[in-house]
Amino acid sequence: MSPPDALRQPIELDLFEGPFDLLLTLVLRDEVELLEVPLLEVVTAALGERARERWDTDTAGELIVLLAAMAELKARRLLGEPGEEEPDPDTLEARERLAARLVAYAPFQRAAGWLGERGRDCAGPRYRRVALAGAAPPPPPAEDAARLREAMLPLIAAPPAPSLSHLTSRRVSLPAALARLQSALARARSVSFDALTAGLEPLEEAIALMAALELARRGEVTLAQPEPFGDIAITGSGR
Amino acid sequence: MSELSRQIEALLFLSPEPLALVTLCEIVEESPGAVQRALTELEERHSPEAGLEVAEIAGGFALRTRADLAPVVDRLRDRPSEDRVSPAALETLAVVAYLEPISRPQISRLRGVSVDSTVVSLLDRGLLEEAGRPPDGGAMRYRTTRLFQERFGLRKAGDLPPLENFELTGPEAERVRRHLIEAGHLPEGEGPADDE
Amino acid sequence: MSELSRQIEALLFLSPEPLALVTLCEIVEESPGAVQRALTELEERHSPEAGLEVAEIAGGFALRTRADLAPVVDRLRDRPSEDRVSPAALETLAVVAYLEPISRPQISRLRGVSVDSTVVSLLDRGLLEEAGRPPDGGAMRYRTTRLFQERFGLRKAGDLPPLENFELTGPEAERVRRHLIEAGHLPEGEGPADDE
Repeated sequence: MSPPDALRQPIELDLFEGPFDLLLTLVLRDEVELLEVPLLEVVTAALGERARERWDTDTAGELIVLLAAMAELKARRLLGEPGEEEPDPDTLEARERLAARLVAYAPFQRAAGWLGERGRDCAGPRYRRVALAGAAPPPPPAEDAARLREAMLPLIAAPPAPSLSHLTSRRVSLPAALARLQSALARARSVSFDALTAGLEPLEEAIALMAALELARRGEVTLAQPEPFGDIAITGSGR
Repeated sequence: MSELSRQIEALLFLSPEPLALVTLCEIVEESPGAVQRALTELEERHSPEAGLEVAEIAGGFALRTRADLAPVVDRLRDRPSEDRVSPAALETLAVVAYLEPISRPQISRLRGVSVDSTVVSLLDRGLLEEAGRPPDGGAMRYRTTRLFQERFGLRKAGDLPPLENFELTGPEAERVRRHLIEAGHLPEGEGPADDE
Repeated sequence: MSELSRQIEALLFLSPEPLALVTLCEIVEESPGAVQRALTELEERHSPEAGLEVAEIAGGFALRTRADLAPVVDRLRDRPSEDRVSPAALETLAVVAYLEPISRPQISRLRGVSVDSTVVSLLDRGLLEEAGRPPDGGAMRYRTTRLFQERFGLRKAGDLPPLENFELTGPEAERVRRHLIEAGHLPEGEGPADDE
């Protein structure tokens, strides 16, 4: 019963090596508009249980800004709203940064492809790794004990500003957002988006919006937003 | 077969790693020109109809078995099946090969994903090695190894196509920018999506 | 050169020890007669004018350098080994030298990287040795060897340049700091900048 809409574009997320790989491939692929990317799956792949490697926090942050903006546009399209004249400068700046990082990443994506081909071509030959037999070679050159001190000093020095790159700032679960919305709809025929997301972080709010859009796409709810930036009424389609 | 070629054949056979031209010259006490000619003679002797070949690889010359014999010679010892390099590993190797020495946080930032487990596995497999910390302290940096050069058929460190060859073209870069910047607001004069 | 001879040439080249006829037959999946004929062909290819020869030795067949080339190939052995101490090895050696006996997890914590492969290679090279487990159980600890002292010109264990400027903070760091002071590597009274 799923409508054959562009959101169903088959994109094998498991085939991508990370957000940049995915975004770059989509952006350069002529037939796919970024707006038609299945955002739900992108975010799930990024932060969900199946993610092979955690995304770098900066990247995840920049990407969420982009995804939230795209979700907003999708919402407008679904609701038949006209486009907003100018996004706010912070959002624009974050997207400029993301674009710059994609451009910086691109050569390595392609170099990896080259390396992969090269690796296949060079997989055949085998080297004889038999150690030289016979008398032990002369001793290696003497080392200076001062080098030990030099090697030790940085280890007992205060570390540079701690990197938070190993932390995922917040685990956001789309399936959980979907479940929460569905259970709210089980109790009431219509739910206010503002009420649903009261007190949530912007990121969680964006995820909640994506959940609403996903249900709309499945035909489980209809969305109505009487005025731009106003509350969205999420109404179950009563199936 | 010249005496010099015989000597070099014996040396390449015994050495567990590729021998640099200058090393060969020192050992056989001959000029680079003479050694080069002997190497050429040796290459002809080990022609495709033979089981071995002379390769210029990883900063030197090596004798190795020919690629088409891999299925047979691998029966000699069980080769680890994970000899395959995953796409994530390839991308990390590409970043390190071009930018070495480089730290894990730097690779992460460039690739957009955490690379901790990938780097550990590449260290284990001998394709990456530690390259010390920057003089002012900070994170350990990494570089590719001789084994990496052998595995990917590179003649020496940095024997890679110029990175510029892989950069986005002007129009492609513009396309990336346009897509990302414009996502989220409609261009002038465009209405809501045509309904499906 | 027959395909079988090529295969056997490659196998003898790679094998670190002589290969028995029956082993060869199993690997190439041919009869002893066919393998024998291929070996004869290989013997002719590696004639006295070449650098290598096929030898029947120690219950099998091997490829080896010809006896008359010994003076040259011995020069390969006599070359000082390029057994350089890598930055990773140096850092690990420094940590062990100043804090011995110390376990792998403790070295890892201080260096911020996994040290398993580095420690194994330093054990192989005789620069580190096992120093037993702590009385209350726990991970194996390591110390530096006499070879290490010779290599670094130390008169005895612990004869190390003193450190200064201990800046690390935290419970683990405090333990390390006390240890360094007790061993005389760190002047008394050196402490974290923020004294309590």
